[in-house]
Amino acid sequence: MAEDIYQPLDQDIHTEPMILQMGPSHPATHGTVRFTLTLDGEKVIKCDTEVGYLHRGFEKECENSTWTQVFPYTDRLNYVSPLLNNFGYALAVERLLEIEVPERCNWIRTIMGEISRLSDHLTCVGAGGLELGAMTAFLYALEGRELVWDLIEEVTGARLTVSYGRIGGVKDDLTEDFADRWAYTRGRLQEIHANTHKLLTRNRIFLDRMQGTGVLTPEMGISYGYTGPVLRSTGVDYDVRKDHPYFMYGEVDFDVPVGDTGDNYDRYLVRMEEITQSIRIIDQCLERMEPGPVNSDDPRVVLPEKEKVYNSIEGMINHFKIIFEGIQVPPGEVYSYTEAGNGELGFYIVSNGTGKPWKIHVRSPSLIMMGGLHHLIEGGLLADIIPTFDTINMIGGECDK
Amino acid sequence: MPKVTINGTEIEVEKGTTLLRAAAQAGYEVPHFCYHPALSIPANCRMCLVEVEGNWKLQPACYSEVTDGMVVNTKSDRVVKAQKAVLEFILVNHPVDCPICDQAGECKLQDYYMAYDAQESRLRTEKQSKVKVFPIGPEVLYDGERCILCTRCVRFCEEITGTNELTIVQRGDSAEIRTFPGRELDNDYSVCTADICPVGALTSRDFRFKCRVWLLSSTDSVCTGCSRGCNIHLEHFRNEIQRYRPRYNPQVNDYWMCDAGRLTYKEAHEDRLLRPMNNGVQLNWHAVGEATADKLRRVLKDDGAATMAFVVSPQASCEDLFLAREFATKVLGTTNFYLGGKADGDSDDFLIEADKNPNREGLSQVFGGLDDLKTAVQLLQDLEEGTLSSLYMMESHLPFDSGERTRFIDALDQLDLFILQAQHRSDLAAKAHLALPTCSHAETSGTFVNSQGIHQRFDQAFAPHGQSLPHWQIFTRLSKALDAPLEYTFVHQVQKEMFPAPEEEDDAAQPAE
Amino acid sequence: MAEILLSVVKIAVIVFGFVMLVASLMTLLGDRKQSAKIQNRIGPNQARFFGFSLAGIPHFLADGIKMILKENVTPAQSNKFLHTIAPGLVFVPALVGWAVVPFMDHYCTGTVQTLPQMNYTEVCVGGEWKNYFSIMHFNSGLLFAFAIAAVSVYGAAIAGWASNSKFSLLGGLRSSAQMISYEVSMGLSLAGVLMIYGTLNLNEMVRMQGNMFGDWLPMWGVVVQPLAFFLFFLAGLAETKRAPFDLPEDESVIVAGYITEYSSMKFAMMQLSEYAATVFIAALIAVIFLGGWQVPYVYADGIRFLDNHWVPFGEDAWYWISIFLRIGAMVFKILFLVWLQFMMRWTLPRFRYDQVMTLGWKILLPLSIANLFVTALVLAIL
Amino acid sequence: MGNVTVKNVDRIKQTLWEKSYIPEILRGLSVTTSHFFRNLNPNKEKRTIFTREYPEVITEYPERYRGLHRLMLRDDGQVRCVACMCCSTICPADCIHIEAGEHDDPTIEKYPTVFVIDELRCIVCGLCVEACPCDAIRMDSGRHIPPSLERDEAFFDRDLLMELGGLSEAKQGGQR
Repeated sequence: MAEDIYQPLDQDIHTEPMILQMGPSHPATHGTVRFTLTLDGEKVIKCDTEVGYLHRGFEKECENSTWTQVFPYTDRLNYVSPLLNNFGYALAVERLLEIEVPERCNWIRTIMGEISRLSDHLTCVGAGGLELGAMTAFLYALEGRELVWDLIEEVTGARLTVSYGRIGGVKDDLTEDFADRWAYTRGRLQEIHANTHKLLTRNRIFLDRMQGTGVLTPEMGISYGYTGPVLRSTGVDYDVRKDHPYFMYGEVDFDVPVGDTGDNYDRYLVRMEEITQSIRIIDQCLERMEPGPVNSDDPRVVLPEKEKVYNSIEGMINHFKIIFEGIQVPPGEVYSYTEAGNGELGFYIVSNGTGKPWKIHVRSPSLIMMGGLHHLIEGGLLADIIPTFDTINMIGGECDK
Repeated sequence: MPKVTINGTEIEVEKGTTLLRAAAQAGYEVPHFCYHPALSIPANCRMCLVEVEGNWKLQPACYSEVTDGMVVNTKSDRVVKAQKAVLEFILVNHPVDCPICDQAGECKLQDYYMAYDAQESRLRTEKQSKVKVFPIGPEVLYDGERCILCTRCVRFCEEITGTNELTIVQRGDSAEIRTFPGRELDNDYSVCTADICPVGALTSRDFRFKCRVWLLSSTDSVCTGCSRGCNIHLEHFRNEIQRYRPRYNPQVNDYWMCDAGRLTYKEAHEDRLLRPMNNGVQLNWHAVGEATADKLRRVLKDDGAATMAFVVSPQASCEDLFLAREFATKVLGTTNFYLGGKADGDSDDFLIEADKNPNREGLSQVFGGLDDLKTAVQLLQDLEEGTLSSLYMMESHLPFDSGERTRFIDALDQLDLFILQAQHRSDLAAKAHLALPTCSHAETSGTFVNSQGIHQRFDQAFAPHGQSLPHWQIFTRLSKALDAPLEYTFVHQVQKEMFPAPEEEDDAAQPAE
Repeated sequence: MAEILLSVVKIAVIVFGFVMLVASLMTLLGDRKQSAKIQNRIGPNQARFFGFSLAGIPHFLADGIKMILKENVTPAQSNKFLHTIAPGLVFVPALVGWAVVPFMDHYCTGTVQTLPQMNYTEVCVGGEWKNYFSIMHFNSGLLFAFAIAAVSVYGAAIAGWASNSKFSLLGGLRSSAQMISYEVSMGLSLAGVLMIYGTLNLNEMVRMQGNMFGDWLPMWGVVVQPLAFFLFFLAGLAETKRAPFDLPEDESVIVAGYITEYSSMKFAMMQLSEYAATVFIAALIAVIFLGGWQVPYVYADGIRFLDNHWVPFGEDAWYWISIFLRIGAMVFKILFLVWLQFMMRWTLPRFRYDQVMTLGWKILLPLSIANLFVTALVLAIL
Repeated sequence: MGNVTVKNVDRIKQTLWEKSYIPEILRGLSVTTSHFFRNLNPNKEKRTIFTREYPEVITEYPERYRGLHRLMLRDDGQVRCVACMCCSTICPADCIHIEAGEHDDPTIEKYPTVFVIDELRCIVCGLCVEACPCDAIRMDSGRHIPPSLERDEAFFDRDLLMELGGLSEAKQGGQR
């Protein structure tokens, strides 16, 4: 490829492509990925993407921990929306255990999941501004994310490393004043959303940078296994929440935004619209959810209430068995998938019937998207890498497992 | 042979088999507390009740023998209901003690509750208060509240040791296990009662609060306390042995082992020699090879091999001894072997042997009988007469009384060279010109031959402590330094050499329980 | 001798008392404090003088000390000589340009008279004009400013090349391409202004802007040449590499452009000269388009609006008051333009390299040529 | 039942006026300048500063906040922990080290002679609190793990953790 381009050039002056190592220690690749670029001036003629700079050994770690101990590890998969990973993993194990969780738990999971999606999309959209130099839009979006994280902290006890999901339920019920807090946060989020629109959406500089760059075709998206907002921006209306409803997504109204050109701008718009839809889903959930238990009543998987543990030998034995043996998951395998911030988050789990997973494989959207990223970058300009890389929204923790 | 149908599976079993054993053969577990394969059957816990067609009452599976054409159901609704009722009943007075109970993790009550009950108690009564932390014997503690009165311990003392210390006092929910007045649970096998106790009522004083059992890793090994070589589970955590637990082997020790044997694990950790020492200076193994080779060459050149004594120990494994022989004869060129090892001790007619060395039989096999080996007394005599110029010793045990040992240590001063391979720091190690650390049987693998002539392999549980090495590796290292290498890298190469046609080794059978 | 002394004093006051002060304060107030306010943050406030945070101003002293104390890293296999002189090549032009910027009209040793009948021209009666308020006064002042500004491209290009880093090289290339491209439209956009004012002398230009259309509308550059004002403003932003034209240091793509490999005081000099250039462009815009030191209706001999004329505080006092008003107006205009540039920096995303080139050559250049033609046409007709 | 629709995002068409950059630049500037001047308001209440000035202004953590561990006490001030090792077993980071000892009081029996948490290793997942069957360890101290210069300073031992702790009101069947 490079040779073809340089044939005519070589005839007058000697030129050769420049190899540029972008990353891992580069401000835009934040230490987690490396692009080896072949440049013709500013034009990228070849891009070699290399992941593997945030290796945590997630899948191996899981084999040495009990089913419950996996939750902290899943927090660190997509660390911008850890709750979605928590719930995705919990759902997978529940499918293997063949247990149902109470309705309120599903409502909570839907709400908290969408709140996480908000934080994911706000980060991505805001960072889109940052990568183009519009720092202010980024900080407004981060302000929104902080508000969202305040809510998450209120409910889960941590902002980032939440460990909130549990097999057969969630760690705790929502706080009592959650609806009020959400009403406040919702107002602020909408303000921020509107400001972001004002700052970016119709601005010609932004449009010029985003439109027609990093174009993904639906065929390529599907063949590379792209999912989530990135695939939807090409016009493919695949959303796990719509096509294979789980939790309470079958019960609420929402729109699935799709684009048509699959460029950076469409991805930006899809994410902006999904922010609106997430707010809509949370509103509906809060309206419709009813009080009730948040954990399954199956003693095999759920720790008994503390009161019972302290005061009855039955509760104590139950507690102890779950703690030191782990939840006993029957032998078998399951592939369970949910819609995470960046696309389909799948957990393929094999159990050999003990308290520890035999194998947990994660189909993390980010890693799969990195597979086709060079097609989006090659042929573009050096400066287009950054917005493309941003709207793909690679999260390092997910990228290497 | 009667045929019996258990849960729809038809199986043919020997006459006289109990339902519980038959079910186990068919692959069905029947929960039980009081039944123990080595003890008599009282059928008092009622946990093993199963439904036998034609009987309106549920039958205790541990006690009922099969008859031809019997149809048994171990999982019917009635059985499940009975199991739940029994567990609920047992748990009524059980204290909420799991956090402080050493049994938690290997507790039958915990296992069965989760497997067969897993529901809340319907009974709301005050729990019965009983004696706690009662020193029922020097090695065993008793907790009355946790006891479910299965009487395994009582039967053990009646049937296995025949010492009859224990009995049940009081009635109903006040019943407790007690010793007879003026006695305590003080026999040589008392800790076995803690092993067989299905709950945490009897616990070992030595293991008390040391480590939670679910954290332990277990390795199959052999007790080194005496030449009986009881099979054990060597249980360890973070590179330390935490306890020995008997491993079922009907040919050697059945389900049991003695209290003294259980405590021998301490030897593997106490006062270990961890680095090679050259006249009190620490060395690394690289330097050891050179220093030892230099010294040995000089002594062999000055005095010749004939004045070198080589002490072999029945404490070492067959592989170690084999390489010791090879090293002494082929590398050093001496056949001046003396026999070390611990002095004899107490014995009984059950498991405890007088010979406190685990591998005397193996040593005899390696050296083709013990006749060619000179005794330790002879060694002392030769030393004092000055006919020996150098001494190479495996392990620091010698069957001496204290007077002889003092004389021996004094006599060591006149030696040109004294090399000691030992696990422990001792007065001997302090005297040695070269003290080389060796590892315990938990840190290497090998073979012991017990007094019955049974070859028993033990496995490595964890990495050697400090810089210690197995004897045989020290010999191969030194042989290389002396330019007459013994080419062994792995222990299985030694075993292959030793047992050319691999004998059918007595791989310990798994315990039935 | 006295003249030399006077020049030294003027240089000291303007360069150190104004340019360096504003430029370095901008690193703090403009870049950090202003952005903080825009972005709902607080900004630097921890360095303090006797417990007072003083809007964060002590931070720039702290920064200076930090910069001096930091290790000066020169990349291996870089061209040490060029790497070292590059900051100087950037720094010096940014300051030299100030030689021609007038902060006030010349001082009149006699009395100043404004002639409303002659388009409000001021004349010095019974004395002569003395140049006390700009360092230099010569007739091709604007050309000098342009010439000097064009030199700073060498600094950037050399810094980019000498750093032995590909990111720096890209930054240097972008920077030189951009500066050269925009200089064309910058110059052409001014041609119309020059035609109207008919002088290259900046002080004269400012004086001309005191003229009035119909007694009430000051003849500021922005009034007579509105398009040129926008073109020059944009080109000026591009010339000084401010957002949205800050691609030479596009931090998300090429790290920090040609200053990637600079550290310690060399880095500080690079940064400082960029800010000084920003202030310089602001001064040029103020002088050419926003009436420089002119305050509407305020003249050296009193306030004139339509036909009214009054002199507060007496004639002598008013002359001095008007001097301070005019210097204040000049400073205010510069600061306002600087503020506006920063506002844009924190609002807009940045262009892409090819878009900058397109904008420069395909939009700004034709527009400035069209502006030139239209101006010429109008002037010819008038 | 939910009503899920697929909708196309509006990809705007710019007008010629918008293509001249000016209106959108002005719109953007209006957003930023309004923030700028709002935050210059002398009345600090009316500013919309979002930053928390951390060391001077300490934000209250929410009730469920997981922070520094603490060890709860019995009514008589003794440590509630009985060294059951549940927390160290469940800990994914393996940061809790406990050594058990015999307590003088036979109704308590067991207590931790050594209880050290390596707060640097701790990943603050809160599983230890859930695993505790005695209400002995909690993470609701409302403080985060303090910074330390030396590794050793981050090893919180039993007495330090007990100082942070308080009386626990939980009743336990295990102790009558």
